[in-house]
Amino acid sequence: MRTPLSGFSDNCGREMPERIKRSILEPKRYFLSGNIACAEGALAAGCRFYAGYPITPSSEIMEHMAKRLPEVGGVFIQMEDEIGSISACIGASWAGAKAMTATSGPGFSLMLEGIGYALMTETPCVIVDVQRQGPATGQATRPGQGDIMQARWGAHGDYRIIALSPWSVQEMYDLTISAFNLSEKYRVPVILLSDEVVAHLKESILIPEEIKLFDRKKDKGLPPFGNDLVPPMPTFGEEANLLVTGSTHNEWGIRKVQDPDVSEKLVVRLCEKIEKNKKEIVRFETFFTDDCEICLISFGITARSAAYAVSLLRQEGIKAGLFRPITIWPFPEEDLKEITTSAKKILVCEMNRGQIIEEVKKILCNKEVFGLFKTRGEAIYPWEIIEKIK
Amino acid sequence: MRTPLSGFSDNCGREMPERIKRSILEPKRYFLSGNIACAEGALAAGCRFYAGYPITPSSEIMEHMAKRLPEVGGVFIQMEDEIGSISACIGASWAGAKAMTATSGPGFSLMLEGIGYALMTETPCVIVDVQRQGPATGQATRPGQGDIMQARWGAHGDYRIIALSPWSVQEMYDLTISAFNLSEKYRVPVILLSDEVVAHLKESILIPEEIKLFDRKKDKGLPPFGNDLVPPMPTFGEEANLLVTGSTHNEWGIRKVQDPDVSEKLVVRLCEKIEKNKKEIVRFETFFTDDCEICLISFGITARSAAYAVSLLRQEGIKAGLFRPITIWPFPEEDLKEITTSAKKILVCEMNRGQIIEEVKKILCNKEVFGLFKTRGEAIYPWEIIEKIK
Amino acid sequence: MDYVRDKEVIKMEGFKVLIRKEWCKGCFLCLQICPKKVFTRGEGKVPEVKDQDKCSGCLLCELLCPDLAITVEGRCPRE
Amino acid sequence: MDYVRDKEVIKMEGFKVLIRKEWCKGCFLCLQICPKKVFTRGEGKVPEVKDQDKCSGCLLCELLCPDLAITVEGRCPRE
Amino acid sequence: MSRLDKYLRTEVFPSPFCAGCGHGILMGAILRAIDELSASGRLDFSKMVFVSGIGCGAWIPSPHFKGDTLHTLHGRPIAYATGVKLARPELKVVVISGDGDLAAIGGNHLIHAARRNLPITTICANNNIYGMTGGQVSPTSPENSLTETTPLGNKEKPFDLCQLVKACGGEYAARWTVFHIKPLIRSIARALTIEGFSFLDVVSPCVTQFGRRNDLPTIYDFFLAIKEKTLSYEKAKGMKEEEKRGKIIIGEYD
Amino acid sequence: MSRLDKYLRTEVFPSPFCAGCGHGILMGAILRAIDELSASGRLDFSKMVFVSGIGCGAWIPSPHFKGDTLHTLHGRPIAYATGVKLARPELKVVVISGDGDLAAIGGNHLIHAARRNLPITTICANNNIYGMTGGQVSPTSPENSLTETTPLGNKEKPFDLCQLVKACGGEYAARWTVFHIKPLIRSIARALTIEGFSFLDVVSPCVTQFGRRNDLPTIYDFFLAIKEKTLSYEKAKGMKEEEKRGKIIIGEYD
Amino acid sequence: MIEIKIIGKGGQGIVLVGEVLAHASVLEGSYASAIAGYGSQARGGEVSCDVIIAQREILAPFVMKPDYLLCLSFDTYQKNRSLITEKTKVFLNTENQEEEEGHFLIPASGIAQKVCQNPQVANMVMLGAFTALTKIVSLDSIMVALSERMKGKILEGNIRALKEGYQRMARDGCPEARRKI
Amino acid sequence: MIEIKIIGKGGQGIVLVGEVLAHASVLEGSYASAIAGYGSQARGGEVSCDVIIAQREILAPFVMKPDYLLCLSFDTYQKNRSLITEKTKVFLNTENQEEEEGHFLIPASGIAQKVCQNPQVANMVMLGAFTALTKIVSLDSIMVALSERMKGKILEGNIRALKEGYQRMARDGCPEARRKI
Ligand SMILES: Cc1ncc(C[n+]2csc(CCOP(=O)(O)OP(=O)(O)O)c2C)c(N)n1
Ligand SMILES: Cc1ncc(C[n+]2csc(CCOP(=O)(O)OP(=O)(O)O)c2C)c(N)n1
Ligand code: SF4
Ligand code: SF4
Ligand code: SF4
Ligand code: SF4
Ligand code: SF4
Ligand code: SF4
Ligand SMILES: [Mg+2]
Ligand SMILES: [Mg+2]
Repeated sequence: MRTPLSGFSDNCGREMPERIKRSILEPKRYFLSGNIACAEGALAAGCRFYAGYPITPSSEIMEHMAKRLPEVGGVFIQMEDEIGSISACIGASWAGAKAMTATSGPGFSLMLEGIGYALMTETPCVIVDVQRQGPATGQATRPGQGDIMQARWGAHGDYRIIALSPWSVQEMYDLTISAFNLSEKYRVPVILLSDEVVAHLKESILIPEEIKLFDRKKDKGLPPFGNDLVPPMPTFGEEANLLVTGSTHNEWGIRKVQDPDVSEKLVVRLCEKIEKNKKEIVRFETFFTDDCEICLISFGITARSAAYAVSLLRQEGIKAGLFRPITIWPFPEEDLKEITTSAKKILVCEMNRGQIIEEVKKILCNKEVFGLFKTRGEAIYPWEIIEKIK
Repeated sequence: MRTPLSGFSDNCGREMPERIKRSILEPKRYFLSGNIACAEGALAAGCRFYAGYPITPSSEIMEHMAKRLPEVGGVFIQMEDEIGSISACIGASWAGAKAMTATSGPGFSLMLEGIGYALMTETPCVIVDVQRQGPATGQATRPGQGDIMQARWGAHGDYRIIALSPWSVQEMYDLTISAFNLSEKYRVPVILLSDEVVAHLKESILIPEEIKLFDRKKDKGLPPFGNDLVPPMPTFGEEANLLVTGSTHNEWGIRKVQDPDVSEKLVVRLCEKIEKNKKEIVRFETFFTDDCEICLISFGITARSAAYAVSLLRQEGIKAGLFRPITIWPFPEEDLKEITTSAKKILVCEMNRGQIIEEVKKILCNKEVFGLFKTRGEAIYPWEIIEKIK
Repeated sequence: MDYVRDKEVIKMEGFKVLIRKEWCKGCFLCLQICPKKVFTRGEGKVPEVKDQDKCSGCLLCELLCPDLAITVEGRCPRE
Repeated sequence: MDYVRDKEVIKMEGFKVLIRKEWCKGCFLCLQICPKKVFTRGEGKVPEVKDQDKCSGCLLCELLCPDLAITVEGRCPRE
Repeated sequence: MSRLDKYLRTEVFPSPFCAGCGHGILMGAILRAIDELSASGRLDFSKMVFVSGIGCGAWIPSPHFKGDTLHTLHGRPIAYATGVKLARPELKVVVISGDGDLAAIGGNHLIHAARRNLPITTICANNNIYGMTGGQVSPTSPENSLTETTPLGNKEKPFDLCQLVKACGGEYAARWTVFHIKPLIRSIARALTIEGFSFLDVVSPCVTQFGRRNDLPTIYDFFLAIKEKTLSYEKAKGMKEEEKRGKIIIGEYD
Repeated sequence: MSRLDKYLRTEVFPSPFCAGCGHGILMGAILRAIDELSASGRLDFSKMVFVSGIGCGAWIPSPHFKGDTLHTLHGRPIAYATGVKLARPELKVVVISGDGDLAAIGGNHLIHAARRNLPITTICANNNIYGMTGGQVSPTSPENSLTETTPLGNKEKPFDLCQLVKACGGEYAARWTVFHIKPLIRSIARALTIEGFSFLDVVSPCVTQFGRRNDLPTIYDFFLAIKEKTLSYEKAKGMKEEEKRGKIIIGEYD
Repeated sequence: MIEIKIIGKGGQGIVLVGEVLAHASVLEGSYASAIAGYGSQARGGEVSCDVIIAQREILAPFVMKPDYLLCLSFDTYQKNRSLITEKTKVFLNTENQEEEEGHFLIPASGIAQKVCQNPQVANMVMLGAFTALTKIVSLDSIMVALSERMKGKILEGNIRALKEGYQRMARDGCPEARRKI
Repeated sequence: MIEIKIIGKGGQGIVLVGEVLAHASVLEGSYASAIAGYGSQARGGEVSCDVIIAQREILAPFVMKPDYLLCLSFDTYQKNRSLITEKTKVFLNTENQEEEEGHFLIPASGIAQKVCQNPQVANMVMLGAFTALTKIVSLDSIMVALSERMKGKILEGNIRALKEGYQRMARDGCPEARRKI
């Protein structure tokens, strides 16, 4: 979908194509901000329901949806808060719509109980978190990457989730479409972990002629909460007599809150449907990693600084490379291990005080892993990375 | 404070004593449930404000506070929800009260934004999470240990937190007191990560003659949000002209949301006040680890099954040991490393699908680390651990 | 069925009051509120229909049974 | 100060209308609402006091200035 | 066997409610209202979605109703219902949940749905207490009532939820007790045919958690007590706050 | 220099508000009411705590007031204030925040505080829009008004927050615009001396986000427009819904 | 360390027996724990209570191999036979069950019904009998523990049943018991 | 790859210049990025816009060593001198500043004020001049990009200023410029 950057080898082809659809926007090059591209990506993916609550730096997504959804026959509502927003999205999803909401840290924190419900009820929906500098209200207009671990662990109880990290306006478009596809395919809420820089950055973006879409299976008659790893999901109002509940339930949705076997089976399946499909889901990109001695690991806007830093370092003869996870969750564990075999040093760059580095340390525990962290409410710049390495 | 179990070497002496106070309850042995012990521990620690919202399996804490607080001149309020509860606690804390709330997974998820605010504003308060089986509503009356990582990473942005894991009714009392002490000392919300079993278990408990208490420094005139790692915290209504905000702020509490230096300084300090005091904060217990070949790592009720399993395995000549973190966060990283030098295998037992094991893998990456996970809404029993080992 | 427009009900003889015992939890509200004293406490934990003939078909027991355990047959539907 | 009980105000001559220019953002509400046309647009971005003598001490400008930038001196306090 | 079986998952009965729980009466009343409307072709059960929160009251539709049910999170059913309704306006969306669920944690969604005049029906199974969690005070618990968290009696004033809904702009609001069974059914049927936001506050005894603590150990005790406590809306209109105190105002609000 | 300087952190001025923002007028009105009560010894500024949420309105006290201020999370100031007040009943607790903060995300805390008749004063800096985040619709945005999220005009009805507060049992509720400056100050002073929950809905122009989109580019345009739109509570009482539509009802509610 | 498991059906007061027993031993200076367990069906499902009494702190509060198994209902007894080891002494609430080698057959329900006119207190009869036969704790401690949980008429009724069970066994021995302790 | 940085004060339309420039080059088939930066003080603080124009996808959208530095205010210029490298061509909005070696001194504010009667459009004069002098993008593309952002009177005023700046430079060269491109 995206024009691969030259010099990059990427595995973006792993998408599961199902339905080919013409773009809504006229296919050509545009100059858009990340937030607008995200909203257009959602529309292109078939999103026809948006419920949200304003928050900087995500509001433009909502505002664009408010304008565009009525034009394409969709529904837009500004809810009373973020809890209401995620709730309405889940309701709309069971009513058959592809639904999205966008927010930033404070709102994301409020949505966690609802996201947990979406995980438990296996409800497809897309949540965009345009990260700003926290904690709490923090620096509302300035970028951060501090919600990475929250996306993985923020809701109570056990689950596995999918989270994608776009690094460009193009990917705000492309990965929003991927988010919907993955969400529909695995019946799981998918989080687009963006940041203020990518959201407000304006860039050239190519709207392609066609995009690949995946729509949930709606088969009636089969148990909607078992036995397949990803069961089919019928829609309300179509005589499927659906029982949807966030309590522990059997394959037909009947509450079984005292039965250890039912609980184990359900929780294990919720985890396994992601784990066992990890190879299908995981995406990443590498940049000069073949022979690299120092491997940078970074994502989102920070990875662009890292990529630029690598290209400059290479000019100076320093064997640097970059590994960029596109799916932050599940983290491309095996791939990272494989790709970094040559590297002696690992530098993790992130706009926080060390989050993905925790993951990396676990995976590459025999290497020297160090971090470049920044919580100044500013992007990490290429020259800062170069300085750190030298 | 607690009678150490024979055979155990523990480092509980690390508490920072400040004020010696007579217990409220007549000092003697009682037979209480964990939840009641927790409430009594809070009262003993000087808690005089409770705001909460009912939720199984934590409700008895609240109910006991409703009865007892008016008796000791404190204030109890049942709020409209968990968001209101944590909010009221933070407000009360700035009004000078030691404040507590208790909840379980769903409520804990809702409190995360507020906990983030408490972290950012460095507001002492204690949050009890009596864990039940999730995700979502899950099995409301049955135990789980699925909120471990949530306690660490659940709020957006970067921070460090303190979370304690009691394994007995006695510790529900003792560690509640510790939670208040740590909270007052480091100006940080402290989480008591209990579980349904420990909460509802009834046991003998010794209320000691005296307990050690720590009260926040209230000095006026010094910046309440800098320059010390833990600045003093004056109280409302005492002419300190306090400026409390969850936005990025300077040492006097003035909002500075565009200043990278202020942001960096604040976020770093919030992390460092825990990291640099880690040695003071961290607590753990070991059981036959000196020569162990297989080291169990477990916490909360699960650690009791593990301890019993170890004692039985030892009888059979198997060199098993147990490492029990009492502070789950910060995790006793260095201590674990040191203590497990002799161990070849590490078995992490937890009532979830693998959370603390992530931490352990990072720390002990050269050992064979495997897990015994259970999400059946039942405790992990000693015989299950023995079976796993054999 | 018209449960509420009493006036339209055509009075009939011979109502049949049925208790679904597996659903009944023995709250005895039916017994206490039946204006015609049709129910009796019986032996077990659930009430029994004693004087079925006295039943006026007022439907009160059926409508108020908390366990949907009572059906009064013979009550004339509106149409 | 009693800002609201107009009747108790003792009418005085010689009110002094002061604009704190560093606080004023130049919204010109004062200029637009002053019943006595005391203000003028002036050269810069903030209004200027032109006809101070005309001022009736009604306080409207002070009370309505969105930037707390105006003080009308000479207004008689209640006590 | 029962007339309502066609609307029920009979296999999950008997219900999990305590013996003599008012929620069961309400369950019957809702289905009878639906049955009546269906009989006259004004409603199609298969095009209905029942949304509930967490609590005993929230169990009324889920899993008992043999239709589409969405058993959501505590306090959130109206927000979920908003999504369902907006995404599929042709469906009839009914929220059924408890007083704690709708008025305590869920109060914000209630007032906003009323303000929007969202075309859904909301039925509050109001037992004036938190039944499921063991009898804590709710925002509709009467003054001075004894609950697990008001050991000395409730010192807060309860909401008049109908008044609240009307003040927000909700189209229809009415209150009945489950013992006023016929007007209740009639009122539910009316609510289900309203175009805007319709709300029913149904006083439903909780024998176990409320009754036990307040000298009303059986449903029949409630039956006797409630009769005396009710006051018609029309009558209440002319009365002073003091006179209305502690009374249950029944009828349709305007 | 200014009479209010003793209540201000003058070093943080000029305020961050846009030129002509109504919130500044309200800031002055609040301090003048306090000044008046202090002068007669009925209030002690040093025993006051000002609690606010997130939004432009929430910036009124923080950091401008030289007293204790608690700048909380979006929507939560009343809940924080509940804790402050209960823990230290001798303090006078005042919540000052925006319409989005208090009535959208914070609506539940508002109605519950009103129900409890919590003895705090809440002042809603109501600019009928989300100012800080760039002009999205709020639950008090007038019907048909243009906002960033209602590009075709707002189709929802706004709350009458005073009516809402009264319906919940709040002791005192009044509405003024910032241009009704003298009754506004008087009303704030009254609210501050009330024993129960007192609420002020203060219509405060947002020139940047509301005005720009709705043909009211300057504060003076609001001044002219609002005069025509207001209607006294007494007069409004006898009027039909239709007649009151779009009007701003001012006065003290009973 | 003594491991005791009490099993029966919902509504039989299983947990009360366990908690009172554990509490009584705490009153006598021991360490003790009691933990309730609920089976799959909420309504009429199986209920159990694990009690451990020891002279030092208790590690796992879960009963692995019960020294004593108190069964308030025959159904649950049958479902839980696997719990019985050689060392387990079983106390069965029954009158006319077939004899089981080495079990104490206590006619608790019968006594509750006939002597106390209250089938609800069979659990107390059982506890009384157990106390008399095992002497793990004294009847006095049991009564103190009980009186912290209830009062008035209900307490009286429970104590009566407790004593009835206790005295029968203390006086007559356990006629149905096939083995002496 | 061309790196351009535009700096000035809040209210000067810095970001607009950058975005229009980037957008115009996208219209001409290039890759381009524009990213705004806001300094510490909200009010009247420094504003910047980093523009990168390239013939392939852009890695980091941050300007490291600007090829062109457009300064709308002298203050900010002075604070940001460290940005200037040997390769940097500086365009300074000024009339009577002291001469700086190798800088293009564009009297943008003067032209905006005097010719256009609108000091607000100095940014457009500057952009016009920059376009004329560098020919990185065509004036037409700039106008198309501009017209997607505004309309009516405002657009007209902006275009007028743009052309004014462009034509002056195209016609007269840059009299104040000390160096030719
Ligand atoms: C977020 C959250 N908080 C608390 C709970 C616990 N909880 C479950 S039901 C309930 C209250 C039920 O009261 P109500 O809604 O009145 O229903 P009832 O049981 O009385 O019918 C509570 C507090 C929960 N499940 N989720
Ligand atoms: C949980 C959360 N959601 C959203 C926001 C973003 N936000 C900040 S202020 C605001 C609205 C402000 O509107 P209002 O309260 O009316 O104040 P105003 O700016 O209009 O005075 C919003 C939505 C936030 N900070 N936190
Ligand atoms: S009312 Fe229903 S549940 Fe109650 S006793 Fe009668 S039949 Fe049984
Ligand atoms: S229908 Fe009426 S009269 Fe007949 S049994 Fe029922 S309550 Fe009694
Ligand atoms: S009203 Fe105030 S801010 Fe506005 S122009 Fe006048 S002095 Fe300046
Ligand atoms: S006090 Fe009144 S008359 Fe005097 S300048 Fe102000 S507005 Fe004009
Ligand atoms: S607890 Fe109360 S509301 Fe819940 S089922 Fe029992 S009686 Fe009904
Ligand atoms: S955006 Fe509106 S409310 Fe905010 S400061 Fe500007 S004018 Fe005031
Ligand atoms: Mg209830
Ligand atoms: Mg507003």
